[in-house]
Amino acid sequence: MLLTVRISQSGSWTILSVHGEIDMATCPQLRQEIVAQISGGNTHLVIDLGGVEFIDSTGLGVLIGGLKRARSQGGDLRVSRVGDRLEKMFALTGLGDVLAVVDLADPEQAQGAA
Amino acid sequence: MLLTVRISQSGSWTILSVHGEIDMATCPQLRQEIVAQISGGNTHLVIDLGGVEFIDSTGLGVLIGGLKRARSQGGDLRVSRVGDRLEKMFALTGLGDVLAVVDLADPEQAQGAA
Amino acid sequence: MTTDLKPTGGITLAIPAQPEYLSLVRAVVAAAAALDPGLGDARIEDLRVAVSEATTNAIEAHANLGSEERITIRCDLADDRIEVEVQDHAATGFDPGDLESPAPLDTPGRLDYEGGFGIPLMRVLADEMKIRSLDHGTAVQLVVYASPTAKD
Amino acid sequence: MTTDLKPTGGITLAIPAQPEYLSLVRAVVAAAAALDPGLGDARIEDLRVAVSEATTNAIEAHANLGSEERITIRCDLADDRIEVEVQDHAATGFDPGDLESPAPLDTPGRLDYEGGFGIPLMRVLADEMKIRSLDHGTAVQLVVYASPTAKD
Ligand SMILES: Nc1ncnc2c1ncn2[C@@H]1O[C@H](COP(=O)(O)OP(=O)(O)O)[C@@H](O)[C@H]1O
Ligand SMILES: Nc1ncnc2c1ncn2[C@@H]1O[C@H](COP(=O)(O)OP(=O)(O)O)[C@@H](O)[C@H]1O
Repeated sequence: MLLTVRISQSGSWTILSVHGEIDMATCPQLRQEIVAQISGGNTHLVIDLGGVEFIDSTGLGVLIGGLKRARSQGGDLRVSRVGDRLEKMFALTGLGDVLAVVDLADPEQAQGAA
Repeated sequence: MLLTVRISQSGSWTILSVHGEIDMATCPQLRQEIVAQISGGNTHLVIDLGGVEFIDSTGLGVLIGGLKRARSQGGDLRVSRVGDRLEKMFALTGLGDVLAVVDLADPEQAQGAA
Repeated sequence: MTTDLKPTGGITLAIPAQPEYLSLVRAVVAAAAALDPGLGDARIEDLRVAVSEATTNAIEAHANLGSEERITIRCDLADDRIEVEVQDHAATGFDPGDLESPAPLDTPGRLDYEGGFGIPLMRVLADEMKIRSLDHGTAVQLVVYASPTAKD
Repeated sequence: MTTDLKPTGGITLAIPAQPEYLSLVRAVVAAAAALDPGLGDARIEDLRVAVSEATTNAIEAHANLGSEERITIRCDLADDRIEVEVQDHAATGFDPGDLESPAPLDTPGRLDYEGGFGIPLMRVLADEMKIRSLDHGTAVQLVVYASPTAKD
């Protein structure tokens, strides 16, 4: 039940493609990866959620934390390939209002809020 | 968690295509369907197990019962599209020695024991 | 200590208070809910998330107290609903009454704080949600109805 | 009545003695086994079948006696193995000693009888299998080791 996080690059954006369920058991792993990228100077992040069928409030907290950290370094954190369930979670928590959903091929171009 | 059983015909053979898990909860349904077919004169049956990922001893018992009933009426009961797990169960119980595995397109031609 | 399994018609699951078991709890809830043909996939998902939130809070409370006891999750299936109760054994002094009016999730500046989503989410995802203080901890009851209700 | 959940490190599941719950038991075993990274898919399947067999027998025994009590399934995860115990509350007077030498499955004429596969299957699918008579019923213990053993 581990999360896998694959790192790739799209222009100046670093893409973290996540596979698995993001909950209290797995979120430390995602948080560490986000922190490591930002600390390493990759402040423009896209979290690719195409492989994530489950996220709970702990996971949402990691996205919020990453967003704040990225912005504090002059960067941003965006999400991509958000499924119906995750969209519902974003909508219910208001996270969708602050987190831009982008196309993996062009993270610069926000498609609107999640 | 219901079983679905679809009935079709291949020459003189009646094919029962089963979907689901065959255990104590679902096997009465399969047993009834087999009995109904044989009672209705369809004594040559193929149980298509392509949609079955789980069978336990209760399910195996239903196949044995069906086999005996079909043979007692001058017919036969064969199986088709047996996956690895089911093959293991047939092998461990010896059921594979008495139950012929056939191609759905040509149930007459036994491919050898399960 | 009320970890006894009462001989009711329901399912009871007891797990160590560790995050690794959350996925198992969700699997059990999904499997239990699947026994109720009136519950659609979307509602099962709602319940799965709500139970996961309640169990996460219970695990946190156990960790804060260093409690080695287990957390129990009880699922009761009725014709028209599924009821899940998560009971922990962490007497933290948590008073659910203090949470009666949580800040709405869309309050400006709300997202400055990374936590605090759990209980509000349970409230919107479940048709009914009750938190009770027990002598030995907290019980969170979550109910989802099979037929469509006011809560879509 | 020993349906108490002892505060051990394991998972305990209690279910009504009804066939509808078998799929849930299998889901729990699979989810518990998945927590043990050393257990491959094939061994998890072996365990799932073995536990399903033991639970089926327990449900049958309860039905024969009209017992309304629940069946408990305990899963203990250790580094090198997973151990599952199915306990029923049907004191049928069943003596597992009588089964010490079951007819091998390939005995001629064996298939004339549709039943009796459960215990032999548990024996071959699990690495260890023990049946104990309790005051109130029967306990079946099934162990599967994480690393490949003599039993492939
Ligand atoms: N089972 C519990 N036992 C003790 N305290 C709890 C429990 N559930 C919730 N709480 C308290 O309520 C607070 C709010 O919970 P929640 O809305 O889930 O957000 P979060 O867990 O992120 O803080 C928690 O921080 C905790 O102090
Ligand atoms: N938990 C149990 N309680 C009482 N009797 C049992 C139990 N498990 C097995 N038995 C007895 O052992 C017999 C053999 O079991 P098994 O090999 O599983 O085959 P089957 O259940 O098909 O008869 C059963 O018929 C039953 O009489």
